[in-house]
Amino acid sequence: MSAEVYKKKKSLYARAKSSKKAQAAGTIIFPAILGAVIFILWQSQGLHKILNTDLFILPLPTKIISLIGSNFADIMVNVKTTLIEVIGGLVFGCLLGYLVAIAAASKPNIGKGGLAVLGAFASVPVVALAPVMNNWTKDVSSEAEVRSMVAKIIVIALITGANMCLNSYRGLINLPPYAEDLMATYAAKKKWVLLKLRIPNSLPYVFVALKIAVPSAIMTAIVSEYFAEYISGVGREIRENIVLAQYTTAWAYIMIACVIGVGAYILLMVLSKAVLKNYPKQG
Amino acid sequence: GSSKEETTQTGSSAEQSSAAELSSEDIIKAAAENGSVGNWGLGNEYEVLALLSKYDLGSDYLSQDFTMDGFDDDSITLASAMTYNELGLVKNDYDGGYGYGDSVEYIDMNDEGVAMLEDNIFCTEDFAKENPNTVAAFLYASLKGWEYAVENPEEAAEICYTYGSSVSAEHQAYMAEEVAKLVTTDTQGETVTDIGNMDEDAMQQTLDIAKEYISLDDSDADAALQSLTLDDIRDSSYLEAAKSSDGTFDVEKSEVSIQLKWLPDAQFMGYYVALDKGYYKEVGLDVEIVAGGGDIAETTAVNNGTVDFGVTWVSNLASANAGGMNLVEVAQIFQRSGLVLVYKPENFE
Amino acid sequence: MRKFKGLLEKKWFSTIFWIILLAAGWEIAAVYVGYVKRTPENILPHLYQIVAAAISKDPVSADMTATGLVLSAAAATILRAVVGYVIGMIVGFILAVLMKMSGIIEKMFFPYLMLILLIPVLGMAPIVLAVTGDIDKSRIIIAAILSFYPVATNTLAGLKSVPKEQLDLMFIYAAKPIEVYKKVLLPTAVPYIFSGLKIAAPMAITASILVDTLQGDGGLGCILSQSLKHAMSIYVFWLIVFFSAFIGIGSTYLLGGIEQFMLPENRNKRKIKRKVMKDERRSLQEKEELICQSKI
Amino acid sequence: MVTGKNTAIEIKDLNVTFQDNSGNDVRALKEINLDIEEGEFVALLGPSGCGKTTLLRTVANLQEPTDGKVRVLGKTPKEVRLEKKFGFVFQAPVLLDWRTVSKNIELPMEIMSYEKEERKRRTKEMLELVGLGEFAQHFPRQLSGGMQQRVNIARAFGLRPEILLMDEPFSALDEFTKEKLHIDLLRIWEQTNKTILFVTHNIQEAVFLSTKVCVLSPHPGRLSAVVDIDLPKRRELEMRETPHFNELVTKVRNSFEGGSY
Amino acid sequence: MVTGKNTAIEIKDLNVTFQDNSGNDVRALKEINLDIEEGEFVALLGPSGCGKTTLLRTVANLQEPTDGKVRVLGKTPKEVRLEKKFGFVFQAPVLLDWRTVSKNIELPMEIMSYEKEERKRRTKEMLELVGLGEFAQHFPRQLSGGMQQRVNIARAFGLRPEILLMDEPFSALDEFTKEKLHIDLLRIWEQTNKTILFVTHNIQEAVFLSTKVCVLSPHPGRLSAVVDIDLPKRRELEMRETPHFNELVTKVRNSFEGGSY
Ligand SMILES: Nc1ncnc2c1ncn2[C@@H]1O[C@H](COP(=O)(O)OP(=O)(O)OP(=O)(O)O)[C@@H](O)[C@H]1O
Ligand SMILES: Nc1ncnc2c1ncn2[C@@H]1O[C@H](COP(=O)(O)OP(=O)(O)OP(=O)(O)O)[C@@H](O)[C@H]1O
Ligand SMILES: [Mg+2]
Ligand SMILES: [Mg+2]
Repeated sequence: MSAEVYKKKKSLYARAKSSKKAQAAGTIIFPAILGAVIFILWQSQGLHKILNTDLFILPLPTKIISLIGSNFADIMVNVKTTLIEVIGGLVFGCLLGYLVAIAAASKPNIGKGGLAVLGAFASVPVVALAPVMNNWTKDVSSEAEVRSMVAKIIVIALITGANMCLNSYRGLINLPPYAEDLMATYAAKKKWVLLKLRIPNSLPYVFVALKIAVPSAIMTAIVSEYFAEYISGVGREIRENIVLAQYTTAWAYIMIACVIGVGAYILLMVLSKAVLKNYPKQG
Repeated sequence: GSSKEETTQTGSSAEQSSAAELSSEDIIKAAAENGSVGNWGLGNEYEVLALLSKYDLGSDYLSQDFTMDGFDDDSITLASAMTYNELGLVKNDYDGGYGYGDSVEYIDMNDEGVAMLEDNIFCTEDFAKENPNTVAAFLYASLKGWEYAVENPEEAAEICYTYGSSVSAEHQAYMAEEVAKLVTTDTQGETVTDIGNMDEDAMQQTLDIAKEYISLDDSDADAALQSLTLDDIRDSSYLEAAKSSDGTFDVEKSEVSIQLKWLPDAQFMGYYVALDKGYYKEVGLDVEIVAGGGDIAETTAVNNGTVDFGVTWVSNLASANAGGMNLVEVAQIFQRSGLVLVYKPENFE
Repeated sequence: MRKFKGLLEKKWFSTIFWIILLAAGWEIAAVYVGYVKRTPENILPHLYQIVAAAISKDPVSADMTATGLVLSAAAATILRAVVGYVIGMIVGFILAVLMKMSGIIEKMFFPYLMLILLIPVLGMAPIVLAVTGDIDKSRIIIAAILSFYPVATNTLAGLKSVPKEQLDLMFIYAAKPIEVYKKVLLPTAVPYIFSGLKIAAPMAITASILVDTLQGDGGLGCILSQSLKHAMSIYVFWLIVFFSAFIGIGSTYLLGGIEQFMLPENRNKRKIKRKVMKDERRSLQEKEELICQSKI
Repeated sequence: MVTGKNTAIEIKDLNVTFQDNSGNDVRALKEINLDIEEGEFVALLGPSGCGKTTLLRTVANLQEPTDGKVRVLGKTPKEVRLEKKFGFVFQAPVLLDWRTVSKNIELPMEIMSYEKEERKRRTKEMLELVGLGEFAQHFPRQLSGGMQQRVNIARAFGLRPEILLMDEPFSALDEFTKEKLHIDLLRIWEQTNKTILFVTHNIQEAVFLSTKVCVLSPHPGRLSAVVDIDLPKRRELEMRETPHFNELVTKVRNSFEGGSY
Repeated sequence: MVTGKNTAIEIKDLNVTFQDNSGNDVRALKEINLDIEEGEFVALLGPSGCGKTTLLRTVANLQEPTDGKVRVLGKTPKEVRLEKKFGFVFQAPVLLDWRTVSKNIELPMEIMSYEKEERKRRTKEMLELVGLGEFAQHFPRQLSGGMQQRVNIARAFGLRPEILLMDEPFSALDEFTKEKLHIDLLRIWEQTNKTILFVTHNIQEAVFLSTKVCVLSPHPGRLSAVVDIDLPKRRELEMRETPHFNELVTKVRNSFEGGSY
C-alpha cells in the first residue's frame, strides 16, 4: 500500500548501483522522450486540437525550424544581445542578492529589512522598471547600444537578485544543529563562520535559486527588450513579429529563447553536479 | 518648473535666428549621421525608412520607448511623433506635457511624399461575405459618428471620457482637434468630405512603401507580400453600400464588436460618438468597443474571431495578409499620415 | 543608547532603516537630477512631489484624482494577480508533489516547466486566448503560469530537504505516502514553500500588470502605459511604481506572517498555550467554587 | 535448527557492501549466517564500525543486501515491514523537531490508526516509564541528549512490535536510568514474548538482557561467535553478582577475536 | 583553596534556568559552586537531564548563566573563548556533511590559520589515534555512529586546547576502542598538563581517568558530591583491578543522593 513513495527508494538503491553515467543519461533521455512526444503532437497538429488553435498562430515546427535555418545569421545577432543581457544580469543580480543575503544573515537586525526592500524592487513590474532604468542610464554612455544594454542588465539583476537573496538567505541561516556553537568554541571570526560554515551550507540553496533565476532572467530580458532604446534582441523580435502577425517568425524566436533556456538548464545541472558533489544527495 | 520655461524661451529665440534656413533634408541628414533619428519600430518605422532612403541615408534608427524623454534629453534629436498625440505632449505644457510650445519644428511625412495611411476599419473577408449588411450597417453608423465627431471635436472628446478614456482632459481635447484634421485632410492637404473614402493613390503609395520596407524573415510570407495588390487588401463595395443606404439595414448579425488599435481615447472618437449618440442602435447593431493597445494584435484578434471588426493601419493589414490571414479593409478613416519627425532647431545650428 | 539598541532589536526597524536609506539616496539623486535635467520629474522626481501628487485633489483623468485612479485600476489588477497567484500556487504545489513522487516525472517535466515560463507572455497570449476564449480568464491563466514555477521549484527542494533518517523512521512504520507527506515532508517543506511564494508574489503582480494590456480595458497596466506616455500626469506613473513596490513589501511581510502562523512548531506551541489557558481557567473555576463553598 | 519454536529471523550468507568515494568496496557485512527464534532476545556486540547497525537495517528492510537472504517470520523483510511489525530504536534519536515529546511518541500510533484515547493513554504510560512525565509538552531541542534517547525508546516501546530492533538504545543513559529501563524492557519482553535484537557495546548489559549474544568482528564484519546465555528467563538485578554471570561475561569477552576485549 | 596551583575554572553560585513552552521555569543548574585547578582532570557524573551538558556549555560561554559567576583562567568564559583556549567535544558529533573526515578534523586548524603542512600532519596523526586512518576521505554520512564520534574526538584533540571540555565522548564506543582512547587521552593530558572537564555516565571510567569526580543531582541540577581521586597521575589499565580503585568506585557510587546508584 505504501509502495509508491518507497518505490522511488528502491529505484534509488538500484540507481546507486548503476553507474553515474546512466544517471546522467537519464537527465537527458527522459526530457528528450517528452520532447519527442510534444514534437510529434505538434507536427501532426494534435497539439492544435488540444489547444484549439490554428496553424497561423502556432505554425508547424518544421516550418519554424526551416525559418531559423534560412535566417540564422540575423537570428544570431539578436541571440547575442539577449545572451549578454541574461548573463550580465544573472551575474550581477545573483552576486547582489547573495551579498544582501550575507549581510542579512550576519547582521539580521539591519539586514532583514534589506530582504524586503530588494523584494520590493522585484515587485515593481518590468514594464515600469525598464523605462525608468532607460532614463537613469542615459548618461552612462553616448552609445545607445551600450546604455540600453546597461539598463536591461540592471533590470534583470534586480529581478533575479531578489530571488537569489530570499533563497540563499535561508541557506545561510539554516545551519546544522550546534554547528554555530562549534564555531563559537573556536572563537571563529565572522569571516570564518561565513567561509567555512554559512557559505558551504548555502550552496544547495543557491542552486535552487538559480533554477528560478535563470528562466526569470531570460523572461525579464525578453520583456525589457521591448522598451530598450537600441533595437536588438530575441524579445524585441518576438514582439515586432507578433504585432506584424508574423507568427512563424515570432515562434522561431520563441523557440530560440527556449533553446537558450534549455542550454542554461543543462549548464546549471552540470554545474550543480560538480559543485554539490560532496553534499548528501537530496531526497 | 522655472528651468523649463527658460529653456523654452532660449529655444524659440534660437529658432528665429537660424533654423529656418535649414531644409528638412539637411536636418534628416544631420540627425541620421548622428545616429539620433527615433522611431518606435513595431511597424511604425516604414515611413521613416522610406524617408531615410529617399535621401540615401542608412536605415538605422533608435528605438523610442513610450515616452518622449529621449527627445527631451537630446539623445534622440529627430523624434517620431504622431500629430495627435506625442506632438501635443511635446508642445503643450499641461500635466504630462514637455512644454516646448512652438520652439520645436517638425518634418511632415505627407510633405515628404512618404505618407502611409493609418487608421482604417477592417474585418475578415469571410465575415464580410457572410454578413454584408452588418458590415454596411456598421460602416454607416461609424461614419456618421466620425462626421459628428470631426464637426464637434470638443464634445467628442468629452464623450470619449465617459467610455473610460485614460488620458487627461486637456490632452483629450487636443487629440480630438488633431484627429479631426487627419480625417478631413488628405495627403496633399486637400479637404476630404466623404469620410472613410479609400483613396486609390494614397493606398497604392502606402502599399508600395510597405512592400519595400516591411522585411519579413519568413520567405513565403515575403513572397506573398510582394505579390499583394490593392484588391487583396480592401473591398470598397461595403462602403458604397453604406453610402448609398437610407439608414435601414437587415443585419445578419446584430451583436458585433470592434477592437481598437490602442487604448481608448480621441483617436477613436468616431466610434464612441456613434455608440453614445445611438447611431449603432439606429441601424440595428449592438456594438461593443474593445480597447486595444496590447500584445494581442488587432489583426490576430479579428482573424481568430474574438472580435468582428478592427482598427489597424494599412501596412499592418498588408503584412498580416502576407502572413496568411485573409483580412479586408472596408473603410479608410485617416486620410493622411499622422506621423511627423519633431526636432529642436537649436540642435541643428 | 540603550533605547537605540532596543530599537535595533525591533523587527520593523530594519525595514524602516532601509527605506530611510533608500529615500535619502533617492533624494540626493533627485536634487542632482533637478540641476542637470530639463524635466527632472520624468526621470527622478522628489519624494515630496510624489506624496503631493498622491494627496492632491486635482483630477488627472475624467474626474478621478491620481490616487483614486491608481487604486481603482489596481483593484482589477490585484484581484487578477491574486486569483492567478492562488491557482499558480496550487498547480505548482501539485507539480512539486508529483515530481517528488517520481524521479522520472521530475526529470521529464522539470525542464519543460521552465520552458513554459520562458515562452513569453506574447507568444502565449493568443493561444491562451484561443483556448479560453475569454480575455479575463486568459489574464488570470498567464498570471498563474508566471507564478507556479517558483512555488514548484521551492516546494520540490523543500520536500527533498527532509533528513534521510526521518524518512527511514516513516519507512519502518510502513507509513502510507499521504502520511509521510502530512507528518514529515510537508512540515519540513513549509519554509521552502513560503520562500517560493515570496518570490512568486511579485511575479504574479508583474504578470498581471503585463497582461492588463493584452486588450486595453482598464487595469494598472493600461494606466501605467498611458501615464508613461505622458497622456496624463507623469506622477500617476510614479505612484504606480511606488504602489507596486509597497505591494511587494507588503506581500513579503504578509507571507512572512502567514508562514510564522503555519510553521508546524508554532502551531504546536499555540496548542500548548491553549491547553495551559484552559487548565488555568479550570483550576481558577475550581478555586472559585471552593471559595463559594467555603463561604456557604 | 530443530526446536519447537519458529524462526523469527533467518539470515543466510548475507553480504552488504558499500562503495567509498574512490569507488572501492567497503565490506560492511560478510557471509553472515544467523537464526533467531521467536521470542529470543539477541544482543549484538562488536567494535565500532563492524556492521552492527548495517545488520539491523538489513533486517528491517532499510538496507538492501548486496548478496544473501534475509527472512523475518518466514517472509521477506519488506513484507514484514509493510505489515508494520517492526519497531526500531535508532542509534541517534530521530525526533521531529516541530513535534512535542508526546506528539513524537504518538507518531507511529497515528500512522497505525490507534484511537485517540488509546494513543494518549499509552503515550502517558510510556512517558512515565522513561521518566519524562513532566516533559510531555517540551520540544526535542529542549531536552538533554539522554532524554532525547529516552523519547526514542518510549516511541518504540509504545507500539509493542512483533520484532523490536534497538541500536545502542541505552548508551547515552546513566546507570540508574539504564537499570530501570533494563528491568522494564525485560518485563515487556517476558509479558509479550516478542523477538528483540539489540546492539550494545556493554558486555555486562548484553549478558544480563539477552538469551543469545552474537559477536561481530570488524573489517569485514563477520559473525565471529555466538554465546548462548542460559540464565533463567526472569532476570533480577542481583544475578549480576553471581559467579555464573561473571563466567558468561568472561566467555563472551574471550570470544572476541584475539581475545583482546 | 590554598594550593600552589592556579584555579583553572571557578564557578560561584551558578544558576541556569530555561523556560518551557507554558512559560514555566526549568531549573537546569542551581547554586553550583566548584573550583578546578589547572591541570586537573575532572569528571562530571549524574543522571540524564541533570545539567551536565548545561554546565559544560556555560563554562565554554555557549550558554549565559542566569545568575552567578563563572571564571576560567581568571577571566570570563567569553575572554577565554576568544583566546581560542577551549576544546569542546559535543555530545552528538557535529560534523559538516560536505567535508570529508580529514577535512572535518582540519576545520578548526584552518580557522586558526595553521600551516598546511602542520594541518595535514596533525590530522593524519589524529586519524591514526582514533583508528580511522583508512577513512580519511570518507564523508560523515558514510561512517558508523561510533566512527563519527571518534572524528569528533580527533578534531578536539588535534588542537591541544588549554581547557578541554568533553561531553560523553566515549559513550558510543566499544570497550576496546574506549580503552585505547582512555590511555591516549591520559597520555596527552600527562604530557601537556591541560585542564580537562568531562562528562560520563560510567563510574569506572570517571574514577579511572579523573583526579576529581563531581556528582550532580537532578531536578534541579545541584552539585551533590565531590570525590577526590588519589590514584597516581600515571594511570595503567591494571589499576582498575586494585582494591583501592574499587573503593573509590564504591565511594563515588555511594555519594549519589539516596545512594541508589
Ligand atoms: N534549550 C533548552 N530549553 C529548555 N530546557 C532545556 C534546554 N536545554 C536543556 N534544557 C533542560 O535542562 C536540563 C538539563 O539539560 P542537560 O542537557 O544539561 O542535561 P545533561 O545532564 O547533559 O543530560 P544527559 O546526560 O541526558 O545529556 C534538562 O531538564 C533539559 O530539559
Ligand atoms: N552509507 C554508507 N556508505 C559507505 N559506507 C558505509 C555506509 N554506511 C556504513 N558504512 C560503512 O560500513 C561499516 C559498518 O557500519 P555500521 O554503521 O554498520 O557500524 P556499527 O557496527 O553500527 O558501528 P558503531 O558501533 O560505531 O555504530 C563502516 O565501516 C562504515 O564506514
Ligand atoms: Mg552503529
Ligand atoms: Mg548531556
